[in-house]
Amino acid sequence: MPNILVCYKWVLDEQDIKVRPDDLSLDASRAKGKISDFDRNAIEAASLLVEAQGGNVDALAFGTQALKLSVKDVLSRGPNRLTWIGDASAEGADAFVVANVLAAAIRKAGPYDLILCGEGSSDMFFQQTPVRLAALLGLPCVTFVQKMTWADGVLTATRKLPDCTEEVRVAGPAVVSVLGEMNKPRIPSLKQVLGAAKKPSEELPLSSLGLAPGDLEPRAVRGTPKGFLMNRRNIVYKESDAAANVAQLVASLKAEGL
Amino acid sequence: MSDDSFDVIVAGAGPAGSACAYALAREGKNVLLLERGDSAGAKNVSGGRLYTYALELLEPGMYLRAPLQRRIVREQVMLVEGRRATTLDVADPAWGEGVPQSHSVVRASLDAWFASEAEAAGAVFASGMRVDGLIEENGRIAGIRVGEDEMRADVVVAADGVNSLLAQQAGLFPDVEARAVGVGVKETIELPDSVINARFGVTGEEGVARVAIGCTEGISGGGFLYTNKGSLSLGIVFNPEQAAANGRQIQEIFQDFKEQPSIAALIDGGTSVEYGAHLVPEIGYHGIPKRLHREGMLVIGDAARFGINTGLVIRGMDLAIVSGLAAARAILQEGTPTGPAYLSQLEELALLPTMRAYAEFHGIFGISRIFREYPALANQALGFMFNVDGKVPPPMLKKLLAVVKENVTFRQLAADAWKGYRSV
Amino acid sequence: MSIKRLSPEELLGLDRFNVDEGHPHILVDKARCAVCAQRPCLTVCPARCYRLKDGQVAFDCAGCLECGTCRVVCKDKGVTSWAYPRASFGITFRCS
Amino acid sequence: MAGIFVFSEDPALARQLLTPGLELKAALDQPLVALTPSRDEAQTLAGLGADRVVVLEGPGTPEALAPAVAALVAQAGVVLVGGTLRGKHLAAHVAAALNAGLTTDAKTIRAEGGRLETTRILYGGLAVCEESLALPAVATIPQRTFPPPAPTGASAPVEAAAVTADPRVEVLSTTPVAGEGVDIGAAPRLVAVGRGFGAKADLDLAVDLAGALKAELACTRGIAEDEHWLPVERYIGISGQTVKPELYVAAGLSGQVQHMVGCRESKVIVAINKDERAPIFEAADYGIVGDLYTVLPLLTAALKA
Repeated sequence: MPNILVCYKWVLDEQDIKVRPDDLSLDASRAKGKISDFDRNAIEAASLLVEAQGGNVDALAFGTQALKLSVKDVLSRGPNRLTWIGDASAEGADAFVVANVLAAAIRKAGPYDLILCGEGSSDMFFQQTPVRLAALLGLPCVTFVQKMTWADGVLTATRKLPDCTEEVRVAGPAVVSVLGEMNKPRIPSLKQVLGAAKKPSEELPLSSLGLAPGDLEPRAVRGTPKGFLMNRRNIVYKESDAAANVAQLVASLKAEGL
Repeated sequence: MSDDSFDVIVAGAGPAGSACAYALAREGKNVLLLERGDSAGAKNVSGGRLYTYALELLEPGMYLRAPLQRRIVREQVMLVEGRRATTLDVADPAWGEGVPQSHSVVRASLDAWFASEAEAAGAVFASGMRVDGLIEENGRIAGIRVGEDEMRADVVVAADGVNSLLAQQAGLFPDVEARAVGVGVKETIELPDSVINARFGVTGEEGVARVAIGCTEGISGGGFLYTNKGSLSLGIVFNPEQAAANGRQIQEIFQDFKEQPSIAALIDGGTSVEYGAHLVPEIGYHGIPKRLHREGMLVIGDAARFGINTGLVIRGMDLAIVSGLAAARAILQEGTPTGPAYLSQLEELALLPTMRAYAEFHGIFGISRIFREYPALANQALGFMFNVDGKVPPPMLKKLLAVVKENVTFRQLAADAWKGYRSV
Repeated sequence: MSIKRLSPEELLGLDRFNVDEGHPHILVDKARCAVCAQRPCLTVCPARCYRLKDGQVAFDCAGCLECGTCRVVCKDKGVTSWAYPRASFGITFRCS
Repeated sequence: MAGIFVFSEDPALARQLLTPGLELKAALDQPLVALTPSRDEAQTLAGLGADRVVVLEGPGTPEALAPAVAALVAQAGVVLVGGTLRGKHLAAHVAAALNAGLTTDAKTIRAEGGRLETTRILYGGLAVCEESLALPAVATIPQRTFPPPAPTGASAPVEAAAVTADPRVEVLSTTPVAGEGVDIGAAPRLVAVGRGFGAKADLDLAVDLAGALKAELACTRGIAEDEHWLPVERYIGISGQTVKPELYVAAGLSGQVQHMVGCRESKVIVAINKDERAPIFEAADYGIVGDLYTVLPLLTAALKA
């Protein structure tokens, strides 16, 4: 029965972020947090696996203190235990830093047979962390996985590549990144939410991980994000007469030389 | 506590539900507070004013922790006739002193805070949970169903809002009647605090509450405007039946209101950030269902149709909190039947007596001319008195009588005066 | 810059919805709506979820503000079933 | 040895990478080295400005290629990798090996003050930001971000390096993606379909319109990956294709930013959607509010007329 770790990120819901039209700065003042979309697929994959064949799922996250808000949500999705590292430095972290932190925490809390991550986070979408994590831990890594099974300590997974899909077999421990198409994350039920309240969660101070200052220094320094400027004509035909709309559109396209 | 039972389950984490859960949890009861929104307040819209006494009743000083917007120190009544408006402005700094009488509020933050207070007091709070049904056993309500899950409790408190599907399911009362509710629409409009302060004549965290009459095309109802921190809440409440008969879409009438010059000047340059709608209990005491409890179940807040509208004062959230407290106190009275104890708490906490005191007020809104003719009359009469055009003015009394006659007959006036007198 | 009059679409565009595709929480019986004389829903639904299309009442629950007005005004009971959306779906108010 | 290294297993993308590679070569005064798994492609790259081409001989799995590339670029200044799924795995491994920063899906890239300055998108395409990386630095670059460079007429030396399989990851089977080998990215016109289509058979409406427009069919992630109505090679979006056609007709798709990020550099965008509130109208030059089942046949007929 596998001992699984699933890593997740607590992100701002991008649907709540508004672009201020005057200077294209981002207004996230009303943005709520959420477990990053593909990480939810990873959590679901881990939970389905142990619900079907036994085993254990732990969860691990690195973020700011806002992570506290994620505790109930993540534990109601299946994991039995949560370890989280809440530090302000997570704000400017790049994948190099994130992987260093997660790897150090895994060395402390592990070992695990399987470490699952989403393919990328819905905010930064680095798409690097699982591979970097595997490199740091010296483990094999299977990325962009659509399907997986686990038997006798061996993972069989279908991964996506640009021109094909491959079925691969890896003996654990291994790191896996999952695609959004893998499953449909659950909406936690009342009993799952109530059960979550009884599960242990532990905050691990960043300082307890024994990382050198250089390990926490982002290699890719991010500037201030700006909203993407949409600059389109926005001519909309919305008469009740569909044929008239079509005629106007065709005329417009002709005028465009199309 | 077994895994699937609680002392009390509260369905709905609005002010009523959270107050109830808070009051029970702090006395050591095992309480489950359920909310169908992803967070408390996510499904709620209200004009936006909370009378502070209710929080004080729940716990003195509690309001200091609450994410309240502005303390209301100016009350305004606006009579609208087309482009014209006559506004009465009553300012009393005393309303803002000591424990302020009332504050404007934004439900997304207020309700989320309130639920977190209940949680901190020991209640188990679960959001994203729609209560789908009740468990009934041996003639009593024994618990609730959420999806596949069943959860039992000694008492289920229905705090599920004005549509209260739970109370109906429990057979306590039938569908809410159209005549008993108003449909409110509202826009939240962002403006810098400096602009709000300058336009409304307030400083710091002082605020203004305004009601408007005459902006509803004669439909029973009225407008409201509240100042928040960094935003305004602007809306109109309509009687749905009359609105349907009127035939113009209510959002259109509402958008007209935004363009009314006296309103447009206040919201100018603002950014609309949200649009919401909600039903409100409108007919006060006479709208309260006959049965607010049955064995294993109490109904509180909007679900019990607790609301007061005098035309000037609109109350709902305070009554919700008080009713939540009343329910909690009743449940905490060991050995007494909970339902009757709840009703006597509603008396003791002055909720029902207050509602009775205003019981006939709704009659005023039966005077249909309040919503068109009288605001017009006020504007025309005052307009005449302010009019200077260099000509010899007509005799004042004669002209004023003509203005009155233009809008109402003397018979109507007398009848309305009598009706109004009887209502208050 | 003065404030804009907003169409129902623009008003709803301000809001955040998570539409439960394929699971409408309100069910409308078109046959009953066809014989309804008043059709109050067309006027009083604050979200204009009810619209006249080719002379028939067409209902789309996307954009529903979950107020319940249609439920209380629907005289001929064309609204045959009214519930709140399933958990995590529907409107989410952030500043009301 | 220092150097600017470029790698992509996708021939077109590999050529495109040489354009920023040449700019970096000039800015940093380091040789430009192209790495490729294809001996045939090596000759082409050798004629496009690379100073040296290394053919990676052996298995093409990401876990086999990644350490081989990492070994070759151990002294690199900059490594540019084509942003395919294979490339992204490889780039992350290389970055880890170099202890380097990695910009994912760089839209612009330049060297300045001894650092690599890039821009990329955030929040699913809602925002853009700059990333500044110390050297050595790695970046993945999406398809069609840069044009390929012109042939130089010269031919750089071609060497070979051995790739060995990662024994820990055993490939049991390979299934080619069921596709028609169509290159959506090259099509000058596209008709894209989304969830507004209720059934697979209804896509015929879009096929007809595409016929009338001489366009190729494209789709959203949901249509390709959830419904499997169209092959994934036709799917546009943040984890799918990025296209810049002269005309992009979006029918029955709402215009979520995660999709639009793949097509928003199209010259003209046309939207057809029954929901006037759909964000696609904000991202479109022309739009029709209406039921696609009514509008598409009319539009097809009007275009044929």
